[in-house]
Amino acid sequence: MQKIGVFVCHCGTNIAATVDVKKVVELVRYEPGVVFADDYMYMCSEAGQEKIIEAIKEYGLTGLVICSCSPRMHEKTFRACAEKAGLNPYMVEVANIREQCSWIHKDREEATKKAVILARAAIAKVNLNTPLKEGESPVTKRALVIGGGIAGIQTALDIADAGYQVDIVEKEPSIGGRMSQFDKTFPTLDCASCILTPKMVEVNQHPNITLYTYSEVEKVSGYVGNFDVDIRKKARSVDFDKCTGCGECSTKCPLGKIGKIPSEFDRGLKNRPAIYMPFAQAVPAVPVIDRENCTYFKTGKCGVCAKICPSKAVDYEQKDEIVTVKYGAIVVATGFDIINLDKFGEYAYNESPDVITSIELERLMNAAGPTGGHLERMSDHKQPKDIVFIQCVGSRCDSEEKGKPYCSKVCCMYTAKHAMLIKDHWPDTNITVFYIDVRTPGKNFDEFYRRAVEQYHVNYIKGQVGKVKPQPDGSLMVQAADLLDGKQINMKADMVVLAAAVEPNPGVRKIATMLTASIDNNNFLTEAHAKLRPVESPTAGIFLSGMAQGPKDIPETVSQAGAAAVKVIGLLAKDKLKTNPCTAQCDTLLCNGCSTCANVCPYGAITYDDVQVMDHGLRETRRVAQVNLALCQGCGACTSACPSGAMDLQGFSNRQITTEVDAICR
Amino acid sequence: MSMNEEKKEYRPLIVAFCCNWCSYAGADLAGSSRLSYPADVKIIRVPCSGRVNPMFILRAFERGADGVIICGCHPGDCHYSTGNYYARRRMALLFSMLEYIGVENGRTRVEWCSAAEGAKFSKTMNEFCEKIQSLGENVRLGDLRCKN
Amino acid sequence: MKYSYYPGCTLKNKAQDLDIYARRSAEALGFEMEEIPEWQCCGGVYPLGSDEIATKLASVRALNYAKEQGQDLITLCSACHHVLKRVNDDMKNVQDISDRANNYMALEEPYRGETKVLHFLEVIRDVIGFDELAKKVVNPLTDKKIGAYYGCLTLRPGRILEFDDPENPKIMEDFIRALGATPVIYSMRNECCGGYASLKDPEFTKSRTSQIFEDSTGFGAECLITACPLCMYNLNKSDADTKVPVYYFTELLAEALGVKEEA
Amino acid sequence: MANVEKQVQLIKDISGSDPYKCMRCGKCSASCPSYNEMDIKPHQFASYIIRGDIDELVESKAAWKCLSCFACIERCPRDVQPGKLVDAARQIVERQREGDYLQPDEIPALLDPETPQQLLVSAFRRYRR
Repeated sequence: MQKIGVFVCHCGTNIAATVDVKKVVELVRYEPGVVFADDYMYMCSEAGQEKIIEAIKEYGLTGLVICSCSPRMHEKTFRACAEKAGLNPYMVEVANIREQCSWIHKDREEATKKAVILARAAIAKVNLNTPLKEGESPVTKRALVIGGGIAGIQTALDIADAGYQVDIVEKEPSIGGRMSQFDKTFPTLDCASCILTPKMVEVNQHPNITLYTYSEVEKVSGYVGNFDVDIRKKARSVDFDKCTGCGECSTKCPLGKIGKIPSEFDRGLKNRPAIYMPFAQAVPAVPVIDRENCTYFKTGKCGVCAKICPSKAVDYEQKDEIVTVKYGAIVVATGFDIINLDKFGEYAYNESPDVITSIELERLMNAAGPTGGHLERMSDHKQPKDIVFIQCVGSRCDSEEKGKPYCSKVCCMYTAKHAMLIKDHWPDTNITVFYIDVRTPGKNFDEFYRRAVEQYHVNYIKGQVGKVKPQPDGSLMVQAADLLDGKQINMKADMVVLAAAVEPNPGVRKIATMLTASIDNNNFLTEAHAKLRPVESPTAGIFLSGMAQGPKDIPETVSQAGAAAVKVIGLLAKDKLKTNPCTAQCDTLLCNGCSTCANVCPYGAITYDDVQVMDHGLRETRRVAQVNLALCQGCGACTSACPSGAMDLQGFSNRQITTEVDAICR
Repeated sequence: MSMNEEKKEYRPLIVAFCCNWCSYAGADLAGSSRLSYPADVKIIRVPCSGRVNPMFILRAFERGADGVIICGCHPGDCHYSTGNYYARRRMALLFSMLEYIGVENGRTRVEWCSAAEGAKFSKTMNEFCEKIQSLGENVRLGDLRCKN
Repeated sequence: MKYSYYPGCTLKNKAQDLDIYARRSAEALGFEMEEIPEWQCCGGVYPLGSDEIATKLASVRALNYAKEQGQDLITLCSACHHVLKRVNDDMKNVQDISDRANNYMALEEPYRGETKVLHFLEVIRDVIGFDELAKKVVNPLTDKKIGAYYGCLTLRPGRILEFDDPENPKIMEDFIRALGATPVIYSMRNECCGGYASLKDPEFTKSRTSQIFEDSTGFGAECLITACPLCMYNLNKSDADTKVPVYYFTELLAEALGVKEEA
Repeated sequence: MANVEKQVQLIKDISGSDPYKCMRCGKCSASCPSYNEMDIKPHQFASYIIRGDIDELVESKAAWKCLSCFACIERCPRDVQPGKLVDAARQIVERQREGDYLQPDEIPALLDPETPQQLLVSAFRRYRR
């Protein structure tokens, strides 16, 4: 039996004005387990707490009930107070007789009656409380960043600068991601590679950063502070230590001249050899052999690259390698791509080489791109005179089969950027932008768009384009409606640029599954709280950076990357993690291993184990649920889902809640 | 206290399960905004609406409660991501079974209430009390041995 | 291979060519088309209203007949093809329409969209194959540059008709290739000819068909093929400078297979 | 007012599409072959229905100028299907009033020897009850 002390607070007159405090004390004094009851003006004050400590010592109290304000206000205070007196802090319950009683009721008798009932419920609960202890788990002081674009690079640099070890896993042969493909960045129009390349080099040279390029995460196990990750280092077919990055192999590769392999980096606007670096500033500057296309790997003949390599770095025998590394935290920065445009046949993207996506336009305008920065049509290599931009291609679609329901967020701004850059270089180009809405929230963003209209005379027309019709003379006819002027338009164009919707990198669903990180219908990773925990996944120890979490531009990505890094640093700075003691617990004698609880657990905290149990004198092996206390957040979803009643939640056990119900309904 | 009181007008007994993160905080806000609702409502704090085991509700009715309301975070706002979705589905099923055995649908309710919706909390409780008041005493599931 | 065949009103009258050449070609290609007895007109336009039941029953009857024969249902006219496929989709997927139509019909066994509706071209593509067709061609139409005119009813809505990609179809182009000719791809090929507006507003239809001829001949088309009697009529009525002959696709098929002059 | 609400509901029921989904992107108007013939344009159908200006819509030329070519239905990114909305408006006229667009006695003058049956049945279905 517990020895319970009940303390009723007046809260000045906040409680005492409506609740007869003395009467409450009198009535709860004879509740089962209560050995002491008293009231005081301000329970939370120094003197009030002193009173509690004295009573604990004098009466040997094993449980406390404080009738006062909301536990959200002072539960912590009273728990600390109990701990000071040597009592387990989880032996304290608070009956909320202010917010939920005295403040909302006027009738003194009614309020007093309710206060007594609330106190009784708390007393009944404390009778069943057990001392709980916060668990501890160690922290591996190394972070993993999945994805080597600007989001991953920034996160890794920030963590590494704080003195922690970081590994980046990037599936492409080089880091740099989407940003390395861009020409200039809005709204300041600085050159993308001028600001990105130094960061890429810094990553490569940072003593705290290890790069795994051309590598993929294969398997993840463990939990916050203690992840075990298998990384597959795909065979590069080039010896990292020997290669000097001279590029001789790429120049001599016979396939480079035949030109049948479209360059992924140049979005298929140019071809590449089978042994290649994606782009000149690639980090690391070590080529890979694309084994699917390489003649040597297909037929066993050729071998030119191995013969001419001055440092004998080409190694056809190289195999995939799997390394297992321990991490304390994982950041997902897997980025985005644009959607496939096959479903938008009306825009003739597959029919005409002069209908291109915005990202292809970035390559066409880039000095290091396939045309050396000279804007030309892919069909006849002539400079386009009339250019039409179509916004929202696949964004803001209602039907799943056609596109994405969300706004891609970056298109309005980059289209204004493209329009101005083209006008800067070739002022007599006519540019028309067909838009549904122009969305430019952000610092200096709307000014940027207005500049396109006012200074560069870019023609903005409200109305989505219906069809792009390739014409016999090689031009394109754009059929649209000007909704504000109420006219259907047929406009001739030499080039049409589509602002295709962004979508999370297709591989992210597989990664999210490995991490048990939640992901939404659009394959964006879900944050722990949309407003208050925007860079954390609900799964402890997993953090989000960049487009993987939602559409965002470079400045936003960089700020989120920094925020994710801070969260990681905050985690790695701890030697041990304190875990919430109000966790689920499985009664192995009742569990039948049905997996219902594991299916509802949002944290992947439940695993199954075969254990030996003694049941009625029989020893048998059973598959039973086990709760990983470091992962469990104490939501209790498993407890109500469990069909056999094996799962229970400490601090809010089935018996505790039932006894509260009983006390209220007495 | 109750024994020697004269028989007054019927007051219902209502149990409210509130999740710690949204609706319990909403109830606190109703309190600090002094938005009153009948004292018939007694709140039990649970970590999440997904923690509410159907057994708790049956127990409440058995012990003489006239109405039970479960409050959770709005869809998409659950502190634990998905608990309220499970609660919604579980309760829909439970309530239809309760109705089948004669506990009217009006006696049970699931409501979403955020930490900022003190007014909504108070309004909901007022409505719910009125509803239970009109339905009268719950005689269907109550265990007569529990009555005094 | 035997199919139930739904010819439709026009093929019995003004578009007999479309029908006759199809029958001869089918024989040459080795499949049989059994005309459904007592078929009723599909109505030409699919009734869009979700509460329109009576106007859908004629199609349901034909569909159910094919089901009872255990045969797929073949059509030629693009309007019939459109209406039959959409009614069939309603019977399969729209509970309300399906239930009410079945109430009217009072069939022994309710019809729930079991029949597979195929356009003649789909049979060639999916059952026979364009490779096989090419092998059976005896008079290849070499050097002919032909524009396929799809119109609207064969293609849209693509999700229900599943005939081909509604914006960039290629079934008729593949067909033209199989006959030994060169397809001409032009963007007006899936734009409306003006349809039934020609009855009250022939000038409007003429402006539409002019655009179609201008675009197709601009890309070098020497003639057009179509599967739709109404498109045929509207295109023939055109007084465009760029007008070229228009044929039913079955006529060219019969010619290539060497069965045009039979019987 | 009650009558307007009823008509709005009727249009929603007949068409099976939801005018509130429309985001006024105008892709329908951009695609419509009859755009220039119409007084109310395809991208405006939804707002007429939402506002309850049903009379204006059913009395407009738009209802009769739609060719049922389904270009707007195929391309609508929001699944509003303007073609279905205007067809529902047309149905209302045809069902409730003497609103037929085509009278039997005017037909003989419109025919020529080549007129296909398909044209007549289609026109009958679209222009008459």
